[in-house]
Amino acid sequence: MLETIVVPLAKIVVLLNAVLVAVTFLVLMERKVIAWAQSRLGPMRVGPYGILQAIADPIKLILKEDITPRKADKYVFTLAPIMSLVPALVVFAVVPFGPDPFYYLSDINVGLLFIISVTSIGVYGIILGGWASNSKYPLLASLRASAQLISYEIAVTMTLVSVILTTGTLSLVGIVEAQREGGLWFAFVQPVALMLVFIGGLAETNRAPFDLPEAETELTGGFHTEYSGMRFSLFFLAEYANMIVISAIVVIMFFGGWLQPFPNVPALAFLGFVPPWIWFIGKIFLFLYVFIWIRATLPRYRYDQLMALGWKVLIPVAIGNLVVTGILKVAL
Amino acid sequence: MADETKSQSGQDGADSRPRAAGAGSKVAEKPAAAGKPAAEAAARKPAPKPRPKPKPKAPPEPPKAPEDQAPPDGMELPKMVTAVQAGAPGAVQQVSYWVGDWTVIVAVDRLLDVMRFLRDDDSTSFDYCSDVTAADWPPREKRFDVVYCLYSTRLRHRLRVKVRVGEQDPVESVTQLWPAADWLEREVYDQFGIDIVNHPDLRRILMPEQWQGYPQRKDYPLEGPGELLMENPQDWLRVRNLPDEAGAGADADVEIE
Amino acid sequence: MTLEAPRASTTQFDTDELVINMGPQHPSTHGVLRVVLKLDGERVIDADCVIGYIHRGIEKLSENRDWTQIILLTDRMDYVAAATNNLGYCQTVEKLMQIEVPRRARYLRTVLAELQRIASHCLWLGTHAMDIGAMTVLLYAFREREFVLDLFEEFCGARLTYNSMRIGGLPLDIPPGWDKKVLSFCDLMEGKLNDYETLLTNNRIWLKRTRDVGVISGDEAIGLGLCGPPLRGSGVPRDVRKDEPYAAYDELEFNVPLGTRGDTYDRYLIRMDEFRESIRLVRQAVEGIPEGPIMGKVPRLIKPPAGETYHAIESPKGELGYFIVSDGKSTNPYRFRVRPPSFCNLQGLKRLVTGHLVADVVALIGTIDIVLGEVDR
Amino acid sequence: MAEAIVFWTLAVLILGLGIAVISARSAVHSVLFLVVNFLLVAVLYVTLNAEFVAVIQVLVYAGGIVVLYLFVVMLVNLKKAPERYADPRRVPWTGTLLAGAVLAEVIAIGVYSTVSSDGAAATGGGLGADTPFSDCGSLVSCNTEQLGWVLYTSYLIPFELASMLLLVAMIGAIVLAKRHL
Repeated sequence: MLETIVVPLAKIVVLLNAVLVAVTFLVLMERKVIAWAQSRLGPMRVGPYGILQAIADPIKLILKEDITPRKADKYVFTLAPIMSLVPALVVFAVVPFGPDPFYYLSDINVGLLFIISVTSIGVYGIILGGWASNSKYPLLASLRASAQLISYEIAVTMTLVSVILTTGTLSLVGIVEAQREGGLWFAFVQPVALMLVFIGGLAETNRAPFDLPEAETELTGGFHTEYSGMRFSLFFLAEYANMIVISAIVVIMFFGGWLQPFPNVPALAFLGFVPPWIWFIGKIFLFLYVFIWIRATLPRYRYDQLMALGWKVLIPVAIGNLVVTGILKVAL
Repeated sequence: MADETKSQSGQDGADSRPRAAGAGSKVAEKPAAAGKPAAEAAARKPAPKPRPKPKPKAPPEPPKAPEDQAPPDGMELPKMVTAVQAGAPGAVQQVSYWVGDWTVIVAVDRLLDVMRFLRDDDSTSFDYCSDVTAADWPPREKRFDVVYCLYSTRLRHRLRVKVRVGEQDPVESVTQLWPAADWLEREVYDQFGIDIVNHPDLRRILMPEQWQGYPQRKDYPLEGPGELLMENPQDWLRVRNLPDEAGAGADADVEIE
Repeated sequence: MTLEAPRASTTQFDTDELVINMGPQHPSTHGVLRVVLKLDGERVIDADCVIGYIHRGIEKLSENRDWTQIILLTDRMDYVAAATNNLGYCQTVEKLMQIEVPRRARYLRTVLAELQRIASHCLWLGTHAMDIGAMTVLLYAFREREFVLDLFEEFCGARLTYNSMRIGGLPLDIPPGWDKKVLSFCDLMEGKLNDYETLLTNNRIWLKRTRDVGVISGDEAIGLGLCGPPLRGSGVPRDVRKDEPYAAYDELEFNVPLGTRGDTYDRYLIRMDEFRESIRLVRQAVEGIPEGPIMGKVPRLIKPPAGETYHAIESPKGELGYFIVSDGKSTNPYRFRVRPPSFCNLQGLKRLVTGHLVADVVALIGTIDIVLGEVDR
Repeated sequence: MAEAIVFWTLAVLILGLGIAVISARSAVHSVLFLVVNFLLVAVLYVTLNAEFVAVIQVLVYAGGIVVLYLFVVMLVNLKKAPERYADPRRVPWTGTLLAGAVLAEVIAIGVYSTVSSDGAAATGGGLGADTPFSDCGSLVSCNTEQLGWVLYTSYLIPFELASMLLLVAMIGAIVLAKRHL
């Protein structure tokens, strides 16, 4: 009873809350980092150095009036943000934060596929949100979003297959273990795949320079133009949770998950005093920082250029990488 | 593509200029003549709050005729002027010179000939239409001056062409020569009510579509009918063509502010 | 069942164009511009600009104000380049009255006009980059614009609507030390320009978004009446400062940057070069400010003799012209007409956007650099 | 027992959603019901220890194909469709007949597989003792590997044929949709 119900439930509660809190602070981090990049201070009023802004923002969003446009499809309009957020949270069921079962909810043998398939459900939130708003800009945005997400999902999935070829397992724990045994992060084994997954990840999470579905200067906010209050914040949470998910995937697949740098080099063994989950979370935040940094630096792609990049560059390169990996795997 | 599914979304082209167009359309229903709508609107005002009748200030007595000073004696006409005099014989009625600017005054029925010559001839080559505007001189029979400011990017000289027209006289559009004249002529039509013919898209441009009267005419009062309605919310609400829903009063306060 | 059958049915399903309203409330229309776009997918097949949302009748108002009061109204047209508007108006009246402006005043006017060009281009750069998604440039450009506004504040006490010139000269002489500050700003600005260019000029995404977008040939641009950087971007050497020099421009050295392709990127490069040329002009003008009075001989009551004139200057947006008719009797102009460069450039928008994508529309609105206060007057 | 409860609950839900798919007024709602339907079928696969198939079901059907359905449904105005495209020659009982035939087929297969004694072996495919995964403790831990093994050994030709078929279908669709290539 304790083993099968209470412990997993407790883990779920802790995990969900941790993710949601991380998201609110991620928003603060984004605002601060971008502000520093732009020679500003960012939020400074709430709490010391604006730290409590992360709490003030959710409170504000919850208290705001939640407006449903009169001509919107009410059920779908309500459902869309939920469909957007839930998959982003469900993914954490298989993310391993450390080596032993205490650190993860479950280790299923198709863990990687599970993540991919669950995140692919998240696109419904965006499509339906745009459609149900019954408004033109959101509709355009949701069309863009769905086309974008489907195209980049193909590229990312193809690339991940080449990593699976190297490891021979779909289990996330197994992938990290393979990196420990090999003594090398896959970032060095599969550098092309790393770039592809990272670029594809930027596109899948609708982040700059691929933030077309919510390009506020073109589509006035995109698919969530008509949303307000709590329902808007669900979309918001989903976007940032997806950022964490993509960073987690990149870290697990290419940067050795919870492993310390160069786990097999004895000279660096002292790094082991840092607990594995801190390594994991630290690496995730490093990637989140890169996400934010890119947003502060780059302009936005145009829709057709984005699709061209996806279909004419990323997917062929992903297939090529897969073929080369296969050949090397057989040859060696 | 998607507008079949989404046509009810209320963002369609025609209806989303609520404030200005709404006010304008109301004005359109008033039978007031262009000249005295202010008095009309004041007369129609409901009794409970008699407002001091805004008296439209009479426009200052305009001069009888515009000043088109002839060039001083002995001054040689520049080549562009002599060229147009030769190129379109009889079209140039008068040549004027003032503070360094040359102006030719042209018969309205010969306008296009002259303009085409000015654009195409090598000695003039006015390829750039800087400005099209007008001035109103009410007591005169041909009350409007339509003024074209031309410039040549090749020869770097300027010339103004002026035609005098009455209220009903049509003026040929020069958009076929300079696409630049499109909006400028629309503005002339919008502000003066000068009838531009053969214009591809003659609509109001600065004022709302349904506006009555032509604001830049000298007999148009400074306080226009639209402003009068805006000042009195009750009046404005009454004639407003929007569905009067519950709480329209509170709504109106917000909108007036 | 032939192969044609599904085609026949798809044509029945073929949907019409989608009409969307960009504006008047839209983050990228730079004010209350409304563009009615007809889209086929995301491709624009027709565009119609609806303007007039902030039409205040400045021309009509000016015909009922006396000659000096109008300077104040001109501030409200291109409100991001108010000093240039003042300059154009004052020069037109000076031309009508044949007033000689002292050399010192002409130099100072040049300094103000060029500083204003830098400020206006900063605003253009920031918003243009923001429209294309590079948001950091916006903050950087506004930071530098702030320095210009500070300089103006020190000169005339206002930061946006300056009312900074008078018919016949300037209302005030420059405060002591102001010229040094202007020079040090020039040094600072030069470094910052390199920062902007690092972020944008060779950025691949920026190139992709601007190269070959909104290409217009020189002849077509002339025909459409484009002016300022959009005209020069198409390679037409037309700059009022060079062609019909005013203020002190005939005594100063500067180049007119020209484009070759006539696309958005060329227009971007031209404005970036204009920044440098403006800095060069400001340096020369500040160093060359002669001693002397700042007001010419102006009668107490300004009442130009009957007559009319058109006078143009090169505002940051393009050829800003004033056509003024005086009847010689009253203390206000009989006809006051502004030839707004933004208005004429905006006219070209339809031609520029047709065939491009929605995302390009915002880039193109940015590239023609409009200020709706001037378009609508 | 617990398994039976789960199965019957799922079965009822799946059937109910199937009915909802064809009876919903709005086409978008239909598609949404279809998504949930697919997700529940995936759960059904999980109860059969076919995790790989379940995940693929979600990835391909719910995450890919139905998104495309939704695309079409959103872009095409389906409200007017019935009147405009009503076929006067349509005979109501053709559909009934077809449905009956399919139902009969399903029943026949069910009866055959229960009656046939070696049905399990037939559906088990060519998974013999010579596979490299015979050391797997149970089906659960490495059904992905087993699936791959089966697909690429016993069913190689059908697998390749199916992929060829899909390729042909894809090219055909492109040719039909694109007016001029």
